[in-house]
Amino acid sequence: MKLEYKGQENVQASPEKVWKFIQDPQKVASCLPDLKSVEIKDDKNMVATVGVAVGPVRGTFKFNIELDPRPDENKVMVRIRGGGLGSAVDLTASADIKGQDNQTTLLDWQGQATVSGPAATVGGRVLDAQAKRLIETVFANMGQKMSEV
Amino acid sequence: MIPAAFEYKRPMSLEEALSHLAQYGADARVLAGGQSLIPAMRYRLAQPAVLVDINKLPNLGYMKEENGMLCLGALVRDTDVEFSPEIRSRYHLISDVSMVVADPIVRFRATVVGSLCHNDPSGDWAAAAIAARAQMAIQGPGGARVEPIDRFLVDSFATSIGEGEMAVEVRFPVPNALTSGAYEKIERKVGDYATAAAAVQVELNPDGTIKEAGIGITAVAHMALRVEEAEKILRGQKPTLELIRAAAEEARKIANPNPDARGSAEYKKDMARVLVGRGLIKALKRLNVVVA
Amino acid sequence: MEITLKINGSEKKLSVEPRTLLVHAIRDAGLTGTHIGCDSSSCGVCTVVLDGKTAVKSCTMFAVQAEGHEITTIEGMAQGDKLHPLQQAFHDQHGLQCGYCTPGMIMAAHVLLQHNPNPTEEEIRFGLSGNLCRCTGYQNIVKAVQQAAQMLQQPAGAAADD
Amino acid sequence: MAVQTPNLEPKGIQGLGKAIKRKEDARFIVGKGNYLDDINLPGMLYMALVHSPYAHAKILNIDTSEALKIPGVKAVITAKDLAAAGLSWIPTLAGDKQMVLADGKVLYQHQEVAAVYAETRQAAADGAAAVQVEYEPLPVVVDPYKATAPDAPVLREDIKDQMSGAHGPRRHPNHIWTWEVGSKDETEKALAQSEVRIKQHMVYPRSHPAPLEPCGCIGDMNKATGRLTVYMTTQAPHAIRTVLSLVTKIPENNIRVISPDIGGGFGNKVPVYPGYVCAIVGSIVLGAPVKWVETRTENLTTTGFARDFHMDIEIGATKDGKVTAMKVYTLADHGAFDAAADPSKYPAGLFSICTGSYDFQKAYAQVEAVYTNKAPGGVAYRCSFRVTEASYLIERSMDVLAHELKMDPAELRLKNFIQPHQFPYPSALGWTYDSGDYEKTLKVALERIGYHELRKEQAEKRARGELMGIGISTFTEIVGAGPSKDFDILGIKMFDGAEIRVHPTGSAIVRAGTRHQGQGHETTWAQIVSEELGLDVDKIIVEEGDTDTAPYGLGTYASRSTPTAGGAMALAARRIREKAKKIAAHLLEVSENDVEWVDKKFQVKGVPGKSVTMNEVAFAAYTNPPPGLEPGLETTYYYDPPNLTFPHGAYVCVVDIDKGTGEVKVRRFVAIDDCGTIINPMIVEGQVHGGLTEGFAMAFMQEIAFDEQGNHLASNFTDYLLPTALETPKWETGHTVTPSPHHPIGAKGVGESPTVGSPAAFVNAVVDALAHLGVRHIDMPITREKVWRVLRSAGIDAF
Repeated sequence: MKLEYKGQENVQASPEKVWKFIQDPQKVASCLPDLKSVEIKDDKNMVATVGVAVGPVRGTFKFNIELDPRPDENKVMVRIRGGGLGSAVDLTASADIKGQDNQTTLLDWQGQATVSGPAATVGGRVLDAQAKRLIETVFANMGQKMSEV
Repeated sequence: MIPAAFEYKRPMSLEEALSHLAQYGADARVLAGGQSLIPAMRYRLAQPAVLVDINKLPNLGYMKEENGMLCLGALVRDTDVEFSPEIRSRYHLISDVSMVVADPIVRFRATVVGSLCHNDPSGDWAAAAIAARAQMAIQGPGGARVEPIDRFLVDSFATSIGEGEMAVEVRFPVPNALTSGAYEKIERKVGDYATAAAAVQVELNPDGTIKEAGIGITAVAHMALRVEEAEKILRGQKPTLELIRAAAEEARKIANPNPDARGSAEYKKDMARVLVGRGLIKALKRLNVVVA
Repeated sequence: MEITLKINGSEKKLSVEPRTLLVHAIRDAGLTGTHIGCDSSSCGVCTVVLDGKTAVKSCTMFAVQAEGHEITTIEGMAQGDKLHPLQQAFHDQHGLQCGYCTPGMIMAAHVLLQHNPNPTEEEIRFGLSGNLCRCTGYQNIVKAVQQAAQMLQQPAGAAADD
Repeated sequence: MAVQTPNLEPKGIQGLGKAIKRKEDARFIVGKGNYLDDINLPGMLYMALVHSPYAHAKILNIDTSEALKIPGVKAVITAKDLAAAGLSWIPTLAGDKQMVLADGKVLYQHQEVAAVYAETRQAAADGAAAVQVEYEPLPVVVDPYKATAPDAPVLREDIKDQMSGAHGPRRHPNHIWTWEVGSKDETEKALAQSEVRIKQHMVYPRSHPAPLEPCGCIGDMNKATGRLTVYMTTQAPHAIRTVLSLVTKIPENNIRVISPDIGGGFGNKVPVYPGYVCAIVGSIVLGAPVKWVETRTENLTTTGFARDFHMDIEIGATKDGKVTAMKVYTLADHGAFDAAADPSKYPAGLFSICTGSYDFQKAYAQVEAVYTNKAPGGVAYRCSFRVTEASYLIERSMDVLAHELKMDPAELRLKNFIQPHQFPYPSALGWTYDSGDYEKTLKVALERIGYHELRKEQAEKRARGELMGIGISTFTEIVGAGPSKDFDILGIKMFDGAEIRVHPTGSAIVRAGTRHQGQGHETTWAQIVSEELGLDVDKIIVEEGDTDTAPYGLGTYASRSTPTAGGAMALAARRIREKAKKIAAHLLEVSENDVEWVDKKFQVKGVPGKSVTMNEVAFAAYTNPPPGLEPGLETTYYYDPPNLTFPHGAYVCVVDIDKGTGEVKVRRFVAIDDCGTIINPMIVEGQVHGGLTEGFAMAFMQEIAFDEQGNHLASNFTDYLLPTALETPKWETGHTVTPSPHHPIGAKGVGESPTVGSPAAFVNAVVDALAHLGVRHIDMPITREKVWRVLRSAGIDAF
């Protein structure tokens, strides 16, 4: 099944800080909820193991995450591929980074996820709302942590 | 299919159960009827580390009226409700619900409280509890507390039960002679999750106007919803087809379903409307008020 | 884990994992009349009777939960070589074809008749709607349950000549 | 311990037409059936499979190390290991080949990627969950119409350059074959000249037989003897043995296939599935028996689907309703491998029966098959090789034509039926119909349901704004494949065998190459023999399913058992009777010419008191055979039918529609079947009930759907909807009898008629209820929402 999301996050930090944050995979990984472990491959790639709790669905997912910051376009692309519970998730997200002023930055994000396997076919009835919540949490965490820097 | 391995706890008292829940926290799941949990475990979509089986806890299978409330313990099975002549004769709404949850065999195991705690977006009991203005009794390390259903149901698969807590009872207000209700559900076949469903409860004044109405809809949003605007429209009014139409329309307005094999969002929204309308007509008919 | 339960009247001690489904425990104990047909608690071919009056899908209960309980399976229905009225009626009314759903169907009907000894056709269809059958189209199953209900209501010995 | 032998009533000699109760019930009603999963062998291992979450992806890596660490896991195999044994691909029944375990890429969701063997079923499942597979997703083809687009992703890279396949030229890497029958030019000419023409597109959606017992296999290689015993849920044990021998190179005499009790097949248990092969390979490699029983998900997602025909039809007629010509184009979605179970010369099965019960002078049909990222199959699901699709197409189209002509659909049918005097009737698409009386059957059905009153009621209701509809289907089936001149599977001719051994004391054991799955062969074969030989039906035991003992035969599917094995049984019995007659003459001390078979006894012609029973003859066959005659009383007969048989029926359905929800309620359904001679009316009625229920399911519920990513959306029984007792209508059945002129006992087969004939009746009824709103067609499954859309767009609404 194909899922589409979008949202906005107002970050209490300057665009420079935000960019710095985004270019640090370790920091980005720390925004994933229930992160069990992360292995940084290089400055763009990492492998993260994440606990996912979607209602009765609870399990561990392993994701290959590729960060593709494009400062020229004021944009960051994220590609996530991985799976768990015999299921596969392919997600591409992008966030436009718009400096509002020196103190605030707007993350205008959107994402498309494709889910295959039992999580979609058995859990599909409840997946959409939950996945949305999950993604919102990631960006909310980002907003939070960027502000703290 | 074979579930992943887990640790099994079979407490013999509520205290023991609560201590397990306190100890294992989010790793533990309460096993009551298990009719949603066990299939999810068989698909390995749920892999809890610890199951706390409360089926041997004493005194949780009661159904009693107390202080104007019908109290159902955490081990009351759907069939206890379904087969009870008292409930059939007086609690029209919950009697209706008890006959259409899952399928007849599943109902022998499934519990009312368990279903409310699971808070599946298509849960039947949640809609009924909303319409009937039920309350949940919860036990935890901090003692007992009672929550109105609207506060208890938080989000899909989420309730206000905290870590280490356990719901022990659901309470439905005892209906008076001028109160009736109905549950209208469409499903593709027995055992399917609802395509849409509506729970309706109406209390009349002696003059025939509507004193109070409770309307819950399920399977048409991220969780069961109260149709507050419909309740407002009905309150204090003489029941007419026009009025019912207006109230039912509110259900369509707030329904926000996901499209799936059961139907498009548009269809499900319309069904929320039709089923609320039908529920109201049926509940009123049970009070000998024919609106047509 | 070691568990003790009664199956068809005789006490059994079984060694199971917590995750062992009741249906597997029953079948591994040699009682293969109880079948498995799905993973989603949908088909009902694994239906057994728990403590006399409750039907359960034994694929949706862990064996450890049956500790101290009494289970009745299809193998416990006949008394010696005398068939239970439901078994006789399923045969008489051609209420089975491939036979795979039959044990679960009979156990479900057995519990149904205890709660409603004289069901209408509609009530039988309603009461058996947790059990799937792919062969019969249910019509002869309904007739079989009606026949069994009649047989069970007849005083013993008055069967032949009325 | 008490012996649980149910005290079922003794029956005596019971031949054709007797509704005797079933012999096989005795074990099933006490829980003593012996299904595959009930078999446990010493030291047996369990197998679990790893499946792909993707519908189309490259496999980058398979890591089995974690799985092998799990206690109890004995081995994990992948395509590489199978390749070493030459078993990574196997031939399909349709002249294609298929992967056993994914070889380099996966082509549909849930495809088998690895097999795990373990000491317990728990360890096997844990092992399968621990196998890590790395994929690179590829673009997915779900829509068969997009499969042969120039830029469509190539699915079968193994054959992408092959310009020709088992059934002729290929025009695209995802194209499998094109098959045509009839005269295109003449048909088009006739259509052009027709006064009235209708065109309709309709889809027979992908469906799955879903028997309640899933498929399974126990491979048991005895390394000491070199004998492989395979217990398998198969409807065709002999064919499977031959295929296994060809694939594994194990001599056929060293393979024994045992098909135990089968919990429903409906076509699902005909093909060879990867799981079977892996269980057998596991046993050969590990030297222990290996059991594999499907999960329901595996059953629904990987084993043989049915239907998935996307059809366009054009019919020409005169203004007064006489049909002239028919042209059909069909796109068949075969999934990732062409594994359809059809006779070799008929890649689209017997679809060319699509002219149905009507006298079409000109017809042409073309079927094109394509690959998509879906599970393979194309099995005959409770139908004789694509007859369901054909029957639905013509019966639905006749209603479209009736609507166009503003004619009553019953009247249109009566006007176009092939008439009794036209039999044997050569159809425009090449069949020779054996017998039928279509008008009579329809009239019985219309009378029974009160057609004219119902039409009146409908008119009154319509005037009041209420919606009811009446649907008719007068189908003709084609079953009993088949005559060896045309019919084979992998070269094996589609005859069937029967063996009868009459014992000295007058009991008998009867064996057939068929394998029942609930059809009641243990009773009906005994009835045929009882009829032919005058033996007590209780003293005839019927055995099927063990290749070591049963005579060769192609198995039970496509309603072929009675037309083929039933014929073999009758002719075997007659052969025995011929010999018995010689013995009887010897006992009666007269010449053979003076003996006749009267009232199931041998009697001296014209001397009623002077006779011997078959029991007496049987005893003499072993104790006192006539001098010079071979002792004993046994025979085997292989019956090669001279033609197929053509059962038919008339079904009428009445529906009411809920204007609020779009729900369709089937109020009545009358089914009048004509399957020729009836062996056991109780069993025939039971078959009809079951088949109607599956037809109902297809019309309203069952569908294997996919999303754009190729996710299988009906992978379990909460999403693949099988009707319960509550949804299922109450059926009203009846019959007419037009015996087959060429079958030894005149029987035609019935198990599938109701599944074939009923879907059109349901859909016709719903469309009839909505016809005045401008509706001409609704595709199955008819969901509430589809009806609701019609209602709301017509401004109809109600609580």
